[in-house]
Amino acid sequence: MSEPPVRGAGRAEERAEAAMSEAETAGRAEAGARELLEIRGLQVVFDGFRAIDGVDLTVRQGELRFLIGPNGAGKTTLIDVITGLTRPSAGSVRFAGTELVGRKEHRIVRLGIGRTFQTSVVFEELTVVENLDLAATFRRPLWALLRRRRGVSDTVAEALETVGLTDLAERPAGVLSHGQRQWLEIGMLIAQRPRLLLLDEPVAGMSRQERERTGELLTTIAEDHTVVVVEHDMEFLRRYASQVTVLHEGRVLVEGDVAQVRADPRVQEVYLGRTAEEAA
Amino acid sequence: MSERVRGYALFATVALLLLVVAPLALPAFRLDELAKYLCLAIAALGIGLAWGQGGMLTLGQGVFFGLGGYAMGMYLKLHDAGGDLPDFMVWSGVERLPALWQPFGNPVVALAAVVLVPVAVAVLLGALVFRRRVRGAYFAILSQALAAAFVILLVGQQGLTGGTNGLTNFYDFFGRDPEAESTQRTMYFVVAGVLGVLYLLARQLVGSRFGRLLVAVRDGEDRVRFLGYDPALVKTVTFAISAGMAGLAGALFVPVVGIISPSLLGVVPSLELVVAVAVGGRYALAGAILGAVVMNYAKTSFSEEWAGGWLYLQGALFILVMTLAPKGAVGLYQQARDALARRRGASAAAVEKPGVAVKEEVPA
Amino acid sequence: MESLLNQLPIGLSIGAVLLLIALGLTFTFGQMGVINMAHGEFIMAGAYTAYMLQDWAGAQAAAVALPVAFALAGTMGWVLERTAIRHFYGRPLDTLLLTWGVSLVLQQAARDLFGAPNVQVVAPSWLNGGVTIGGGTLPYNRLFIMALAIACVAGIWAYQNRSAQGRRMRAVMQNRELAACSGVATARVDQLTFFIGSGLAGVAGVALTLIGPVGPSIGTYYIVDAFLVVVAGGLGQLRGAVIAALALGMLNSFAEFWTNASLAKVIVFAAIIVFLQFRPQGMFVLRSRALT
Amino acid sequence: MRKRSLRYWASLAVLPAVLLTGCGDSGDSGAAAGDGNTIKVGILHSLSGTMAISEVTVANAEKMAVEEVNAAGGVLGKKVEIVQEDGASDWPTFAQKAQKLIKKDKVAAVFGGWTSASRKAMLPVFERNRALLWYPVQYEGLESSPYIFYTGATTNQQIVPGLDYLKEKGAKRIFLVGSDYVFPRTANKIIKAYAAANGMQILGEEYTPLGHTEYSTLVNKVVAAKPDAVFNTLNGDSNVSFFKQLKSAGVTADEMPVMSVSIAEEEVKGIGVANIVGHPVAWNYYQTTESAANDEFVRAFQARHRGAVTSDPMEAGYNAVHLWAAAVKKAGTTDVEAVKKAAAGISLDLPEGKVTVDGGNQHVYKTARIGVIQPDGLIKEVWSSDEPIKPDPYLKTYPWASGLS
Repeated sequence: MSEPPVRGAGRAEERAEAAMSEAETAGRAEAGARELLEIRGLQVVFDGFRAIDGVDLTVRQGELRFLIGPNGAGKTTLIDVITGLTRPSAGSVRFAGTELVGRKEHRIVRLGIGRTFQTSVVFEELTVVENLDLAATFRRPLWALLRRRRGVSDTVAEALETVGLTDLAERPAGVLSHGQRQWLEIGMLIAQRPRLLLLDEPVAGMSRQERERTGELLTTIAEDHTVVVVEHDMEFLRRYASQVTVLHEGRVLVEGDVAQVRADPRVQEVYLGRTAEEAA
Repeated sequence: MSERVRGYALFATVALLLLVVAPLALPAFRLDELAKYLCLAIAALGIGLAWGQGGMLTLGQGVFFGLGGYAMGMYLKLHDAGGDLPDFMVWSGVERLPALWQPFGNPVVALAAVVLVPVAVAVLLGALVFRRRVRGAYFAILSQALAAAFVILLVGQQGLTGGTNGLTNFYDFFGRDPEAESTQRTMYFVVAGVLGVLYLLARQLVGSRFGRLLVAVRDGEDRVRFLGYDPALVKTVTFAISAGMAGLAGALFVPVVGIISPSLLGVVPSLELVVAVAVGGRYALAGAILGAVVMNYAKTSFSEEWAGGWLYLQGALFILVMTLAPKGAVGLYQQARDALARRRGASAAAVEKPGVAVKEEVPA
Repeated sequence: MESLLNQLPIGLSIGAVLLLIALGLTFTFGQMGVINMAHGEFIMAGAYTAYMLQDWAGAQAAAVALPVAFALAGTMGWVLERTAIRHFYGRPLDTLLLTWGVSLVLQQAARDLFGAPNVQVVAPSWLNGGVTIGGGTLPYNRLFIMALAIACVAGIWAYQNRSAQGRRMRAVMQNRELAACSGVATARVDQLTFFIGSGLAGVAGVALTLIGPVGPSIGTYYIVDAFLVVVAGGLGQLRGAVIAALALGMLNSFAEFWTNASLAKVIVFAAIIVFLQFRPQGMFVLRSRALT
Repeated sequence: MRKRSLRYWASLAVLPAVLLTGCGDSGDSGAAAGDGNTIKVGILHSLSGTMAISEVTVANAEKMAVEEVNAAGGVLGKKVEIVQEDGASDWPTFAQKAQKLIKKDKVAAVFGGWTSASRKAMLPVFERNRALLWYPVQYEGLESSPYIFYTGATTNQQIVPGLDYLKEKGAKRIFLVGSDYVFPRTANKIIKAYAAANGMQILGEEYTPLGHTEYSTLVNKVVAAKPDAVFNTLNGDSNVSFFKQLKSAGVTADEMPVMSVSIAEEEVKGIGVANIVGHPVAWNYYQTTESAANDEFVRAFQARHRGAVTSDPMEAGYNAVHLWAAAVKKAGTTDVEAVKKAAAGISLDLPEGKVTVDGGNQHVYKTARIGVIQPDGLIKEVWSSDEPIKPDPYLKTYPWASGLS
């Protein structure tokens, strides 16, 4: 469980937001197509059930990667492992060279990984802008939070703009619709300025219009972020995905672009075929 | 803006009432009682912060109240003894001043300990408990058991703590007779002043980003982790602040009432404080203070009139408040005002925006 | 050394008492998340049931009272659930304060009904005496309490695993929403759970008349210990409650033997805190993908 | 939102202050003791909380005594008026209510307290205000406040005679069991000193928290030690669990008598007579004590409270009122210093026999009586000191106790 102190979380905390994002941009430019996330030999066992059984996965800087697979394939479990919510029984997860396994959730976030949840969780009693502001200020030391928030910071304003919730900024998040909540979550993710975004079924339960809006949002975000999306929705996948990894029974089945994956007979057998029929 | 001005005007009114009207209108012993309620209100303010804002239902606040009270009591005892052993140690057969007592001969150390000891204990407990994600009901039960264990420990170490008797019979409070009316009056002002200052500080805290973060931790501790914050740290800090307030309250209680004893710190007094906060309105800091003052006042006056009835009344009141008005008196007031506003709004044909009610829940 | 060995059965018997007082809580707390502070007063109701039945059943009251106390305390619990607690699901901490109010009222009611002083419940004569183990005596009344605890555990185990109602109860305990979706009438199950949980408190109350005081405040003596058993044992875990009660009983017995009763209580509390450092997961596994 | 909260705070906080003001007015204009046609006295016992069980009966006995005084014409030509307050089993409350009785009601004397803790909490209040407290319960001694009269037994009138009795019975090996607070700890210190001087052996000393109800381990320890007798200073409900456990462990009063100093007639019922029958207790008064005054006391009390028993603390409370009334009559005023002076040497025939106030330490001379619990729940006297013992709260007249205080 020992890990080299690369880009120590402790130092990252003390850095001001601006400096941080600057460093990131610099890093991004220089790195090009460098591997950002490397998963090797990952195994997760729940009470004897192998939820993930030897997964290797690499996500490169700047990529937009879709994770698909039938129920129980291990998609969300994989995200849970990356973000520290679930502890693997074997294997390693390295993020920009830093081992993530064994780190606490908030430490992983501080390294620059953000995620959303299937059922969106926003703070209903806080206003939209307060939700975003919380997401934007986590790198500050605790004592710096003792001051009142004055106005809206650039980061927050930008996030508001991106997810299109500017009009609702001062409303409590509790009054938002399901779709708006998901956008707020994505907005909070952006405000965090992470280097890797993990979205867990962002369009589940959304109306057609909302999906489209989310899709556009995703495209915008993917322009300057590395994004991993877990998704069920095939229509959504077809329209917005570039790289796709198919998981099945805890293993990686196929990897490739949308066309390759769709064409693969094994995929059709375990997943796409059935879904396509159902959709038809 | 006028809202704000009115708010400050009313704060000033209350301050005027407490600092000018009450001392003039109340006979000395009633003023002393009010000072006692205000001490408890300071502890309640801490509970309002930890529970109302932070969601930590602490049923062991008496422990911190006691630590502060005993720190103060120990100093006063040593001061009265003037180099000899405190009286209770003599009749408990203690021959040398225990090491634990030595530092408390110094007033500066004792006054610092009033806040620092409760804070240290809270930090230790918080680090053990919150870091392991023990929360909700489990935390409540543990804090209650802490209060029970603490009382047993205090009572059992008679030579060290005065046992069930506690520490009492103080003759000199920083050069004044603690029972003298002038001292009592001064103490009343001190207590009211401390309460006012702490209230303003707590409000500042709640209004700050930290306060928003605290509410976020209360409503979604696990989600907060994924925003990059450590909820255990946030909770521990808040718990420590509330413990410090309770310690200060306990220390002020000693000169006001003239005694600190285990019967003030156990399971029941701790619970009573929490209930007072619930009755006043847990989501508002003002509610906590209001609840503590009103409930303790009611307790005193009812037990003067009809001792057995107080238990019925108290019990019935909790049941009613928890069932019908979980947000307490302040919540009821808000509801009534909203209803009024809505009626006015409706007659003016204004469209009621959904979610205004939710907004009201945002604590102040 | 001999008296040290005697602490073993004593530990078991303390454990049995703890188990009896905590068993009902495990379910009301485990299934419904209700922190029932009035549990102690249901124990008191059971004890007074034995007292009241003395006029009629004489010295056999303690035995006769078991089913009556179960029914009476169960009904009180059921009424409490129906009238108040059902409005509180999802607000466990509020139930704590609510039921504390209820407990105050019940205590004062007992004081007005039966008087403030303790009353006397005569133990059945067949419980006098005991068996000699080593150099010490294990009294029959303690054996009776152990047997009663075993019977209660067995009864609950059979109920949970062998009856349809019991299986529904377990289903609700594990996943309330899913059970509701699968057609389990959760409100019904809740009522029944509360009835049984409170009824068990009544049974415990009768048993306690054999070894302790019978008065309006007896509930307060046991409630904190009962909750500690539940915390250490885990949510709704029959197995957990049994193990926790026995472990705490043993710890109590030996700690008191080596130190004294006051320190033993403090030691038990410290042990629970330490235990939670190692096994908070026993109680706090994040199984749901949705965060709370 | 936060701005509004100030307003709630303000508007709502006005309420109690106004109420308090209202209450205060009536208080200060009230008649002081000696004014008007009545003399006020305070009765301050716990009417609620854990101590109410014991204290309510004492308060009732004191009220009865006040009525008797009034029926006999009152004092100084005035009726005695009772102001009763609830100490609520909470020591700071006792202090605060004492303050209220003295300052607001201006009572001539207060009768009250049970636990040592409540007395210790009230003591500074009475000393600072130069007011009188009459404390009616046996206690641990080592105290002699100039503003308290102690009408219950001090240690040399209860514990020491209890030990004398055990010694007479040939008990050599004693085990000490007590609740963990000041009275048992002090009592046991005295017992240990006594034992050392009288060739007795202390086999063990165990304390349990107040309200403790699990006595299997402790009884195991006691039984294993095989003492000739146990000296029991447990308090309240703990006695019930202790005696039940003792009985089920097969211990009988014949082979191992348990001498108790906190169990009176009232408590026997709750413990269950069968569990405690035959065990000795040490007091100064029993319901069965033979005297004309006691026949009248028991009759009058049972006429008021059907089926009630009378006990030592009740009788001591009853005595306190009569002793105070006699002192006031003798002094011709309710002035505290005058009453204190007049009280010295007053001697009355009370239910327990002749009771004389010691002017020096303001305790009273009392006859020590050892009783044994009978199957009917009453206590039969089996031994007495024959004549009243001079109170000696610091045990100065006992050479073996020289190192104690």
